[in-house]
Amino acid sequence: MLLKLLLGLWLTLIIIAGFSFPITETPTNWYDLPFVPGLEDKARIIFFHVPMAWVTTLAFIISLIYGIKYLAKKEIDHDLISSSSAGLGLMFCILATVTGSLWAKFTWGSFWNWDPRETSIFVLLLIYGAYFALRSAIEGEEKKATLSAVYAIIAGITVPFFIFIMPRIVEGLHPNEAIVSKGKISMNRTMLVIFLSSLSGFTALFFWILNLRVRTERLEHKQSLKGD
Amino acid sequence: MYEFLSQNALYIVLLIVLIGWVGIFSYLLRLDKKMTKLEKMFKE
Amino acid sequence: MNEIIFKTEGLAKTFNRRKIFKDISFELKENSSLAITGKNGSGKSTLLKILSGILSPTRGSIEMNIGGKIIRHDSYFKKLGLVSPYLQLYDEFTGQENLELFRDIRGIEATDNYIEDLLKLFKLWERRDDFVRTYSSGMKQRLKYAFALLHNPSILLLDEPRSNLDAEGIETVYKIMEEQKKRGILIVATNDSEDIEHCEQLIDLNKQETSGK
Amino acid sequence: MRESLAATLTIFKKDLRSEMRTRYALNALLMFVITTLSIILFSIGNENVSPELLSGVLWIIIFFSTMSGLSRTFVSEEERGTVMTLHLIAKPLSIYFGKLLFNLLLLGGLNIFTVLLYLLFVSGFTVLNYSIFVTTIILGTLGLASGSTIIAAIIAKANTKGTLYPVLSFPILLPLLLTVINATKLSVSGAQFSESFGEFQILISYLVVLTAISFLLFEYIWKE
Repeated sequence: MLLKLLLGLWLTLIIIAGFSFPITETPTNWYDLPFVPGLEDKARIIFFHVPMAWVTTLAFIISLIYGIKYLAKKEIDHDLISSSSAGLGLMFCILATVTGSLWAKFTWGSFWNWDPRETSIFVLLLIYGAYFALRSAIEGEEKKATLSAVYAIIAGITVPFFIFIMPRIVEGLHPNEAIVSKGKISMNRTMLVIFLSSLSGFTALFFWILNLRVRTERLEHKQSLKGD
Repeated sequence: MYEFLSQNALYIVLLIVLIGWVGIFSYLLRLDKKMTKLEKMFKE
Repeated sequence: MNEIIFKTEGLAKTFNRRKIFKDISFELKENSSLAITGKNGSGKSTLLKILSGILSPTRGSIEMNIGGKIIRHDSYFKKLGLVSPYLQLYDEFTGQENLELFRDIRGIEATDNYIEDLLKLFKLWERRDDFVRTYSSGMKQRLKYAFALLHNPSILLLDEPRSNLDAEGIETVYKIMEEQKKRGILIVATNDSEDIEHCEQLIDLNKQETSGK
Repeated sequence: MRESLAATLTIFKKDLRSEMRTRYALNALLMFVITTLSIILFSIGNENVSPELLSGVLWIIIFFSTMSGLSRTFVSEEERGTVMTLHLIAKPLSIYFGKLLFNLLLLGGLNIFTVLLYLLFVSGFTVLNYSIFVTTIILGTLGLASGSTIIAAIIAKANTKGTLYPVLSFPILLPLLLTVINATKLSVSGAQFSESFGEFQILISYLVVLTAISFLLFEYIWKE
């Protein structure tokens, strides 16, 4: 309980710090954030958007691990964790996409630019979408668990290919590369601390929500066994 | 009024986000408590 | 003669969180037979599918031991034959083509003579060059028997052996059942008392379920 | 081992013979390609479209014809209920590779047809480096067959097969599609063969990784 309250406080402080610490050209005070030309206040998104994208990836990896575990042991509990994690991942994926897209509108001038990051989150969105489309199309819990785990593994295995592919096509697709690289944020210590705290805070938040989801699923599972 | 709002836009956003976060957080906390209670009920 | 042992331990299958059956354990040696009975929906067909290696059980294990060698799960199909209402043969091939196809895929050495014998035994010889899609349900059922016996299986699994057959067909099936008992193991899923009489052991899936609780 | 190989080949032959008899996939697929191509020709009209853009369009045709035909091998077995029969006569391994081989032949033939029509009728599309182009088509066909066969095996067990197939396949085939489109662009812009090595490396590793993982996972799909 205490831990959860601490997490609440932790993220509250990060939100306050992330929004209110002043951005100055020459950071002198401990609370000063560095000025990034062309981004100004818009640089603050890094404290919230990047953790969301990170959680999206983390959720997918956890879903994948438990999917493999399910295939090995056929323990339906592993599928509960796997699908819950994927569900949360989809939610965070949508959040990350929307926040990123809004930010891109104000920084790059359009909602979508097919920048490498945008493409990778788009692919994750597609995979999550396909994963749940598949789940809803299969009857029988065991079959659903097996096939969706297999699908997640196959999809997961193709994702790393984008690392090699994106640099090859990014020139043709992405006119804003210059801004992205110019806008590469050189963080000072304050910024880094807030960023890392936010990353850890979001990770903890994810595990908490995941835990809640898995517990509800387990209860439902138990209930359906009793009702038999 | 409008001037005040546009000059302090950042803090207004901060306020909105904070309210949203506190709402989500307290919801999660209540859900957690309820789950613990339900799990106890189920064990009996 | 190679000794055949077929045994299961604590087999259970759940579907959609619902237990279909649990704790199915038996051990069959050569020249023995088992009847599996139970109401509709009690999981007879599912159990046969699991025994033949088509479905994997939720819990429990199956062991097939022939001549002191344990057979790997993915090779069960070489040692066992199955006749089931759920089984479908290829409509776009003729009866004979179906059998030849199965022989070739299996990689067994059933001669053309043997296929001829089987087709004659099941009264399909005259219609061997017709497409299976033109067969009546009784003829399809008889072709399934030819399919199941093609490789002289050590273990023969029959699901509702009498379905769609006339008196003469049933006669043939009983003869096959008797022969199978001499050659190996016979497992029959049925609710017909006459079928059950041909078997020595009996598992009632309904009682299983009540005794399990 | 030799036994499995023989079974693989026989399953392949069986599918081939069955297809020759029923023509479930082939006729419809050929018509599909012709229909799509004519729509594209109508919409191009007299416009001057760059060959780079046309390389993308070529793969759109190929992708969607793959999506409309290649699931049949597994779906038809499932729909007709012959899956159990297959279970009883061969190992999962032989079945997977037999089906893969059949899909490969079907897709290969289809792609040759598509590419020939495309080269003949789409006037703006001129290939400057045929060695890149042909290699891309071959590697693309192999990768596409591998990816779509394993998804077809999954889809056969689901309820809504038709619409789900492209939905599931797209994220998995996307790396392949991006790379083949890129390589095709290189072939129409007159690049040297060595310039497309990177693309070919990606295509080959994609093919190897996907076939290996399908081979490992197919048994789980097949036995549910």
